[in-house]
Amino acid sequence: MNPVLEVSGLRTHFGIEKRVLPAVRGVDFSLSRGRTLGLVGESGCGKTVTALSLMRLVPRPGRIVAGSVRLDRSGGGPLELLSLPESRMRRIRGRELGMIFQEPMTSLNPVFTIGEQVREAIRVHEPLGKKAVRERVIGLLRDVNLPDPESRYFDYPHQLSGGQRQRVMIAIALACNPKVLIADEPTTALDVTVQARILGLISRLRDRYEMAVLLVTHDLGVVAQATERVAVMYLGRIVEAAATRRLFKAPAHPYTRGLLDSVPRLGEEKRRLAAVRGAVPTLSRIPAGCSFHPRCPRAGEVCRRESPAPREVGEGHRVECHFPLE
Amino acid sequence: MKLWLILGVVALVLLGLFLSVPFFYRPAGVGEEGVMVRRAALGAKIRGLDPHDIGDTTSAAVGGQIFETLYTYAYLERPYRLLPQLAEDFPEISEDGLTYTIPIRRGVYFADDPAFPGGEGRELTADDFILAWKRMADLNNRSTNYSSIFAGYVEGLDEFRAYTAEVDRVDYDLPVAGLRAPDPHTLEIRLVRPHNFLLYWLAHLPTAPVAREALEKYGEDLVNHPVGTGPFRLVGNYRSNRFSMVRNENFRRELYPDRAAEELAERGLLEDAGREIPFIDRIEWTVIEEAQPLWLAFLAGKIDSSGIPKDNFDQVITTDRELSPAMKARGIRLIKAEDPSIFYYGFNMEDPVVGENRPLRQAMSLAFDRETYIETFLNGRGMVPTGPIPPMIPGFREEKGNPYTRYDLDRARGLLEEAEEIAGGPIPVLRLAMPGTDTTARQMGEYFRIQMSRLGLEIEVDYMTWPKFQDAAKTRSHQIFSLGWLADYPDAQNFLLLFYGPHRSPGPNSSNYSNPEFDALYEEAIALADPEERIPLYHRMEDILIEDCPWIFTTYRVIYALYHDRLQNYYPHDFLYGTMKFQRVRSDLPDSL
Amino acid sequence: MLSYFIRRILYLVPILIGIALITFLLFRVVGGDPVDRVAGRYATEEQKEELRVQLGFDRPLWPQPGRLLAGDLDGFARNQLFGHFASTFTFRFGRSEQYRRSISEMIRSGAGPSLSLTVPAFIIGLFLQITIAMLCAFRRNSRFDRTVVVLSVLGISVPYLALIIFGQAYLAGRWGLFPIYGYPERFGFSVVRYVALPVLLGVAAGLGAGVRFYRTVILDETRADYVRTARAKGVGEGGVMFGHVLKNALIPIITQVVVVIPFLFLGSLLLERFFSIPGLGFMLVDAVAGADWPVINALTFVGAVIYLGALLVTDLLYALVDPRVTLK
Amino acid sequence: MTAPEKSRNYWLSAGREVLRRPRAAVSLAVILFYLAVALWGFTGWKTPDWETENFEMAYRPPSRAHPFGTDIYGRDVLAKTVYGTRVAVSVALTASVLALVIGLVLGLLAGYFGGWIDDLITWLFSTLQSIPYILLILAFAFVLQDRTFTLFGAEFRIRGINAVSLALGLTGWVGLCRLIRGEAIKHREREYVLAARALGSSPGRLIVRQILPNVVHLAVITFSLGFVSYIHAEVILSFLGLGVKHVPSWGVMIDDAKLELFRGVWWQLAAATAAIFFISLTLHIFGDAVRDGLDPRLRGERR
Repeated sequence: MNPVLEVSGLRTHFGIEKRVLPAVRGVDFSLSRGRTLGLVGESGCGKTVTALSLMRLVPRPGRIVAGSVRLDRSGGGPLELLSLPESRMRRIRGRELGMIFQEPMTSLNPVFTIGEQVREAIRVHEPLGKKAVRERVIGLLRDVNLPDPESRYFDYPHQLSGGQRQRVMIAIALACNPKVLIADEPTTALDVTVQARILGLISRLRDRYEMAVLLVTHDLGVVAQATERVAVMYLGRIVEAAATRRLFKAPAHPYTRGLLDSVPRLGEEKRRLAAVRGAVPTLSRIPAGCSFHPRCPRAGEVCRRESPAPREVGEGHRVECHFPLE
Repeated sequence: MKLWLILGVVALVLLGLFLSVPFFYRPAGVGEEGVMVRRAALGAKIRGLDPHDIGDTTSAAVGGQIFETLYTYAYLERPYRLLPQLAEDFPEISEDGLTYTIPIRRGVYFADDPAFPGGEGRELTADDFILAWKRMADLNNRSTNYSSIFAGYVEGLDEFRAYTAEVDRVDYDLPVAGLRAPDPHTLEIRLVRPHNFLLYWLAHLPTAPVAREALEKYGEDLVNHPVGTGPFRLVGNYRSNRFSMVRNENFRRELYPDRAAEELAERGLLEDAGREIPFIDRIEWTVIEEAQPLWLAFLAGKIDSSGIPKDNFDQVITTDRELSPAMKARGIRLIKAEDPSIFYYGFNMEDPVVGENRPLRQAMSLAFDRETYIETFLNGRGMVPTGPIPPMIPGFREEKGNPYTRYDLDRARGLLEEAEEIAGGPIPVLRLAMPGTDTTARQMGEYFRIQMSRLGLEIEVDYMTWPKFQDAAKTRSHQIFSLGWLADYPDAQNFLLLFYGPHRSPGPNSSNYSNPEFDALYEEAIALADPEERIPLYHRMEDILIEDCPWIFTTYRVIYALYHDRLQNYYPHDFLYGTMKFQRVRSDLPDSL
Repeated sequence: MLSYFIRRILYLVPILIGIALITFLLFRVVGGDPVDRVAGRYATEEQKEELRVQLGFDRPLWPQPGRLLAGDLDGFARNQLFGHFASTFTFRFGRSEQYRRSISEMIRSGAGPSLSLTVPAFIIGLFLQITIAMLCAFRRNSRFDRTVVVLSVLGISVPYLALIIFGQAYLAGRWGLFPIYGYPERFGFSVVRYVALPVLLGVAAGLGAGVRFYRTVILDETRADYVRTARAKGVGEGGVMFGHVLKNALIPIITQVVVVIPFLFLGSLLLERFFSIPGLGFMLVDAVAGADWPVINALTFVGAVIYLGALLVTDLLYALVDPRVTLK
Repeated sequence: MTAPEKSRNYWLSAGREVLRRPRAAVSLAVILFYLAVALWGFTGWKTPDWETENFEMAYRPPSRAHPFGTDIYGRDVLAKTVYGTRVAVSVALTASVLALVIGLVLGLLAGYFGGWIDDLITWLFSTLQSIPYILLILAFAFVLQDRTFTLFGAEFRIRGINAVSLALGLTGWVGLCRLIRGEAIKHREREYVLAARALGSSPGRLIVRQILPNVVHLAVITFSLGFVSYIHAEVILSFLGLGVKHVPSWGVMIDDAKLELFRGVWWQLAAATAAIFFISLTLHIFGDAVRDGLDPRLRGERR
């Protein structure tokens, strides 16, 4: 299957005055049509920066310093997004790549109506008549299951609930039928019941619009429910990537193991909760060697000196560890 | 977004408009074709144009073009001479000097005003004077002029004044025994005691007549609606910073004088002799309170005449006190004239420290460096004074000299030792009150402090607003204060009255000087009808004051007036304000610049 | 909506009382007996007493609770505080001590010239400040932005008075580009000529502070999440700044603008003084120099009332700009 | 339970954060220089002599003997500028401290206690705030100038410099008070305060130990910006004749320049303008740095 989006060697740094904080340190993955890739990790591991890097929306003082993001085009060869001029990149955003953000409460502009905001997403890319746009907006709002879309059209964001707002955000992201949907923690700020419904909606729309989805989350439950593949990030690198089932069944990286262990499960009340000891180091003090070694129960001498090379431990199962779990 | 666009367009249009001003702005103003416009500037706001209340020179400069008095001064003659104006002739004075019968000129009309039936000004009558003077006496009007002009002289007027304090509504029809009009063109004034200066006062602007119709129409607002008999009348609101006057169509036929002092005749001031006045069609007044803008406006030819700000003096006047060639080339002319004025630091003679210590006052007078003062603040436009009688006033003694107005620090120190003996110890810190809080007042106060510190005296200067200063004078709470006095009329009595005991605060004697010998001489002098006979008495009084030092006399001012040569028949007059009717603006001469 | 405004106005009542109380404390209690000033130099004690009665200064300063207890309502009401309230709230400020002119009339005649100076200065200033601030936010951290930031800090640090003195002496005086002073007798196009230099100086003086303030406001706004959303839609920088950011930034902008409104009416003390523009600022300076207490008192109260009025207008504007605000 | 009090470490690191910027360090140095000059003026030890006049030397342009030239009495303009520093700093300092104390105390009281105390204080500052600032200062300065008060049997005379400081201080506290009140209300409901209250701390102790440290940074920022505005206000009041008169101040010097400039005497204006310009500039830069340093959210975000 041809990947729609291929990311390799992506590096994004934050430079504050003379210090450089490497938030993303060489990330490779690819997204395929009709599939969802989950990107998990603790907060601060670089998931969101990775997602924003794909859109080239990294806020200052962040900067993409290396790597490539190739977007597959139906006709012609793949398009290298990172070297596009800003004006062309703008035409990619929203049309080819849609994005949903974590905070539905603040991600909508409070002073415009829902309708205006969805409409704008269409009108920046497609010169359509007023009426046609309107019909499409209402269609989109119906697609995301927003009740009573005709009247909601004229509502302001503050008149909607959190779940409804996230639906509107999805409608905006899908407005131009993008190939790739990047969802950055789309359900974190929502109630559990709403979460499930939004995730279901994303899956259904993915199938209907034949999109590739990148689902960024810290919640393994969400990953298990909504993805086919998972990539685990730690300190700006993907330390392990595998099909979701395989990863949950047989994690190879001690960090993944720790993450999985920390999820409480029914009937296993004796399991230790804080499975990963210690805290995530700050970006300004990334340990030498394997960056996980200070927290790793299996760390040996080599881990302190050398950073591990990626290795395959099974079909489509890649891990960066000197001593992977069996 | 749309709003933003509108704002942007408006802002840019305005900005463009303002930025383009330098391109269409022509500094020199040009008058309209065939209309003779006099452009005059005022250095201060007009306090008000209700005749009885005119006390400041600014209001007088404007009011003088609108209002007229019974008598006036010959414009071009020096020494100054009185002439009848609204009066047909000089008064007939009874033997005892108590009854004045004044014939009122016929054919004098008030300027047109909506107050009159049909809007047309009516003829002036004797009653208009009586009304005006009753208003001056009315306490509710709080006139500052009454006490110096009429108080204690006119039969029944003081009683009328007392009556106005009693009632809510003053009835101006109430008769006053001393003010009668036997017929519309005769005014009779009866005095309780002889008043040898009455004619001068009747040439003083506050005694101008008031039309009853105007009073009835405007009431308290009369102050904003000056209705007079003079050569010009106001159009628009004089409270704004620019306003104009136009020729009063009702003005009687009057001719340009044919007599002048020799020096003035030489300046060509008699060229228009015998021609009908006024020449000017319109006067445009501008109020510019800051000295610099006023000066720049004059240089730019936007106003016709001006003084010289001290900070520009060197730019205009050469070291030999003549106009610089550059200024002459611009068509600017200079008039230098002595001025009947005296500037001084007064002592409050009731103050225990300075009042009872003559050597102290003498020492301070000696320690004040007048030459430097005149140089620093007046660019040399002043004379070291002799005493209270200034130049231009009969009795002025140029050669007399004053032993205490020389700068002599050694002698001053000697006197200070004497003074400390009298005081029984060192002199405490002295307080100087300056009337004003502006830059110049501050610099002058500072100067006094510096001078006295050289003598070894410490001075604390209080800068106060004019009203506050007056309050302090009235309550006799000053210790030392700075003031000046400009003559109201050409008689030394106008200066010496400032030292007369009964005139102490709240009267005009702000020093509260009281000396029985002086008072006796004063009373003797003012009772003399012949001005010449008074002069020896004045000199004796002046000698007393020189020795007693109730004031530190600092300077007699010398006027340096500039004008553009298109302005003609212009010459300053010390007592006469309504001089614009004589002036003329030549349009064939280009604006300077 | 209506009930909202009624409530807002009722809320203003204690503040209005507070203002009248402050002017009373300042000008009557601390300031002392005005009769000495009003009566003039030659008034006798009796006349002053007369005047004191006439103007109500013979009454006690404060209400006497004893009278109220004794049931003497009239006596309770007869005091200077209540008198001051009565004349202040009915805008009867009396006459100027300096000019004996009705103060209400003076204020009415001064408002026009003041507005003709301040309104253009305000409009131009606001437009330039916000536009420059937008450009800065648009290209933040660029050389342009850094230059503007530095220049605006430099601009704020120049004393206003020095700027005016310099502008008048050189732009008008030495180089003759503008009239040096003055104001036409009647309102007309020639006003432009006379207010040009003062307006430009006023704009120049306010530019630094304004740009700095609005730049911060707009930068804060550009960090908001909805901006990221808009960018993710593919909206260009221009659309983001003018379409999204500006409309949201209007709320802090309005707050800032309203603070300025009273000054539009009150004019500019220094500019009016230097350029001889007969507005309210000029009037105030003149009143201070002439110790004209009633005028200062009146301007203080009128200024405060205009400010409060402007606050009401702000609420209205908020509701117009921000859909989250409803006037209930 | 311990309060999340800003520890010494916090202040140290904030200070280090601020001073790490060369701009801020230089600014601080300049500000300290001004303070030192002012302080030097108070000691009177070998201060430049501004009082000796020399009428022969009036209005001399800058020269070696008089780097900033001389004034109308031939006095050294540099010495006047130095003396002016003392006046400016003492006016601004007195006014700032007065405003700070009033604003802090009233703001904390209103915020902490709420109820009628809050109502009263809110009413007071709302009232003062609704009078346009310049009018308020003017009215206070006008009424206070040259006034004598009898307090506890002693007579106090308010003149020139004191009237200005007092007027500025009495009107300048409003903004800070409002700010502090808002913060205090927020902190009042925080767990650590509630806990301390549950442990029986007295309100006074609570305010001083728990709430005050959390609002001090606001006071610091207001202080540095207020300082600048008071220096500028002094100039304007001097121009209006309500300011300092007996001694040189920058405002008086600029006021003098109003007339002098036209005779080409620019140095007094230049000296005073430069003096104001640099203190004002450095206070602004330093104030910004302090705000950035004390507000970690903003660290590194700009510039």
